[in-house]
Amino acid sequence: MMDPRLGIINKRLENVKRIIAVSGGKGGIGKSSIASITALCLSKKGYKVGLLDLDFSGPSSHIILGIEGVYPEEEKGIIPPEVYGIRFMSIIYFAGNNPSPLRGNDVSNAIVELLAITLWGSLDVLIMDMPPGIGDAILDVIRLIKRMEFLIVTTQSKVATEVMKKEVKMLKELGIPIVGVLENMRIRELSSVEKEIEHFKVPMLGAIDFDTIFEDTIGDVDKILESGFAKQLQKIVYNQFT
Amino acid sequence: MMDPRLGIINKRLENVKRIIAVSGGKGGIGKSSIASITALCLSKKGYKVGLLDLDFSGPSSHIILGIEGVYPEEEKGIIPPEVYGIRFMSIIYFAGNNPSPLRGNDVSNAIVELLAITLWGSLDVLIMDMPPGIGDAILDVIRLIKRMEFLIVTTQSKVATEVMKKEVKMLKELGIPIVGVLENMRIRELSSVEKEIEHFKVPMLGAIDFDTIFEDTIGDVDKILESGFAKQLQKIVYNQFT
Amino acid sequence: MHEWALAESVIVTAVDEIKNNKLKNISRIQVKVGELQQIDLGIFRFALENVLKSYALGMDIENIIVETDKSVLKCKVCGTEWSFSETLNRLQDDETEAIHFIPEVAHIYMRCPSCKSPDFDIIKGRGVWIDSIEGET
Amino acid sequence: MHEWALAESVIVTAVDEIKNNKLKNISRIQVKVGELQQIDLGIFRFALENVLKSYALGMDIENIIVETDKSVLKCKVCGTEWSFSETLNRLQDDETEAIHFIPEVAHIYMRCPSCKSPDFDIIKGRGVWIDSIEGET
Ligand SMILES: Nc1ncnc2c1ncn2[C@@H]1O[C@H](COP(=O)(O)OP(=O)(O)O)[C@@H](O)[C@H]1O
Ligand SMILES: Nc1ncnc2c1ncn2[C@@H]1O[C@H](COP(=O)(O)OP(=O)(O)O)[C@@H](O)[C@H]1O
Ligand SMILES: [Mg+2]
Ligand SMILES: [Mg+2]
Ligand SMILES: [Mg+2]
Ligand SMILES: [Mg+2]
Ligand code: NI
Ligand code: NI
Ligand SMILES: [Zn+2]
Ligand SMILES: [Zn+2]
Repeated sequence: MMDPRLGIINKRLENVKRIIAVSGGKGGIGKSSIASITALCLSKKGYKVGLLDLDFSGPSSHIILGIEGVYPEEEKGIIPPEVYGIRFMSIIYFAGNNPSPLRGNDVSNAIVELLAITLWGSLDVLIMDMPPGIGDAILDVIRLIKRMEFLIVTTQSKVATEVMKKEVKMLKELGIPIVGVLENMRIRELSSVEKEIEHFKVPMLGAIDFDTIFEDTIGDVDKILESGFAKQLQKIVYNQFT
Repeated sequence: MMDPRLGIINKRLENVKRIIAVSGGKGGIGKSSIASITALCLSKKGYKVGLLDLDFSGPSSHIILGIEGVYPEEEKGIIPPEVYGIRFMSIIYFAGNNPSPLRGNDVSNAIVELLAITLWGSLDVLIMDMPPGIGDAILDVIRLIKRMEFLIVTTQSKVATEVMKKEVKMLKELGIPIVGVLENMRIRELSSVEKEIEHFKVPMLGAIDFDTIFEDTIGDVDKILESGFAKQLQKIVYNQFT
Repeated sequence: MHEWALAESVIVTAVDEIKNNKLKNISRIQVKVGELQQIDLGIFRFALENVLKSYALGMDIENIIVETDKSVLKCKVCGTEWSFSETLNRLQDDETEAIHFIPEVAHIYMRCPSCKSPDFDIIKGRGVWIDSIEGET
Repeated sequence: MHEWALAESVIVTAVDEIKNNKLKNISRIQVKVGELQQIDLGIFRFALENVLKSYALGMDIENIIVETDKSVLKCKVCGTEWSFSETLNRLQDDETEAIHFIPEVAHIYMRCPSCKSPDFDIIKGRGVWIDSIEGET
């Protein structure tokens, strides 16, 4: 028995210059906010961007960007619709707003299927919004996608930092490239994040402050781009992409 | 082929009066904080309490309660060590501080094993700190444990609320008892959570404010109990248990 | 028409087999198509034929055997086994369409016929699999 | 000694079988003990015997067949297969002890011998399983 889908995945991504998973181990640290708004900033700047939401239990990128009423086209595969210049792929096209009680093995199979049938075309960068944890999703993108890079998000919180360090440790052991660590929701200037990751020799990309009005901008791209969150993120992102 | 562990699980829990999973779909909403500090409050009040951390990717209960250097006893099963009067069981005894790259199927097997070999003795309540998502962990406790109840945590955030509603929808469909919904990290008085869950006919348990100093109390039980977080939670918990 | 993408994956796997095992050619491929994914066999065969040409595999389409595989779904709660076709009539068109793209969303739209649980294993008949590839060295 | 808990689960499953299938008795149980969990067979047998008595199952311990099952681990990245015993000597005592309690933590302490990945399937030989239970009606 062979799974024919495994062999085609890297072919589907051959015209994608960079593939970056936004991850961090912990939930609720801003992975989806950072993934989707990074895609938005890069698209605004003229880059060809794809965004793939791989959090099947709690897909969020479409909520943050206010994406509704679009659907992929079926051709010799499926072609993600373009929204704000972003080619956007998510389980929501198939799951709607329903609960998705998928076990790990199903998550794995669904990820493989999405990667095998989605025609991204040529992209400067494909951003993946990862679920929390170091389970099926992260293990699958690592094993299936050559040239996978990780952007690691964390907060100052002790709980988040501990989980983040475990993920970084695993990625380093496996030799997977880490773009860097981004601290989110900074409340205090004095942060221990930089010190905590020092010995991993992973770049610190910067910090985004806790933005009390960010939540109110969710779902409205114009408002988002005006937020402190987006302005700080944009700077960090442009630093990486120029 | 039969898995003998499945048949013994409810026997292991037969002297546990209530079994409550603290869940919510989304990560980072305060599930672990609420689960561990609920256990702490109940223990202080004289209840016999167990705490089971089922988040194998990002175990956090021990970090919040500052539990270190304890280990279960091996007898005719494994007996969780008692800390602050709480019988505490976690993957950390076996995984240490290492990254746990477990796929869903492994998570499921490890949960079954823990439930089959842990001797809780008699308890008034067993609190389970759940991982994010509606995957293997939640599906397994639902299928394996009779008398399972859920306490659902959410924040005001649109992203968290959407994910929470999916979980509530699933639990309602399956007829699983929901103790109620607890709003955490409230920043604004005006909250939409109550309205969002109205049609589910699930009790609203109350709200805990965003507590800017809570993070600094983590790991120190005395400080935790002095925090605004713990004081608000304690009130809500005692309401449920008296 | 996304059958094309799956057909292509079969042919690309065959091409990889030749490379990895230093084969002269591929003489026979046995493909199983699971009932759950509701592949249109006409389109699938048509796609296989065309992709075969474009990859210049020098293999006759007649030597690609495509067989459908009945599905077996098994409830993890009560153990009941059933098949997709038995419960198909309870599904809306857009639901079967979604399952056609990502068979795992069956867990969203289908329930165990005995206990109504969404927690079941897809034991068999999920999607496109290669049963065997034979080649000459 | 937590072997006791696993032995008890075997006997409780047999008791449930009698109830669920309205059996007169259980004549034979075949138990497989996976290499990965490093069950102490002496303690396990001793526990089976004692639990058997306390549940008054009226069954002879001789009719419980316990066989060990070699493990097969298979890397999801490169496909290499290996067994626990082959790589055992690379593990610390506390690591094998942890695997004894929760075999899945093998993913923390073990790596694929070829590509060093922690992403492998435990195909066989994990822990305690019942291969078959026979009873009289
Ligand atoms: N810098 C920030 N300031 C304030 N709130 C934030 C910030 N970043 C994210 N959030 C909020 O935190 C919550 C979790 O963010 P999300 O991107 O969904 O995290 P994850 O994907 O890691 O679970 C959301 O309600 C989001 O609005
Ligand atoms: N009411 C609150 N006020 C401020 N911070 C909170 C509050 N509740 C939780 N936190 C913080 O939020 C983060 C996530 O909490 P945690 O309990 O780990 O969530 P989860 O288990 O849902 O992932 C932690 O850093 C914790 O300190
Ligand atoms: Mg997210
Ligand atoms: Mg937690
Ligand atoms: Mg399944
Ligand atoms: Mg595994
Ligand atoms: Ni199609
Ligand atoms: Ni033992
Ligand atoms: Zn069922
Ligand atoms: Zn390998």
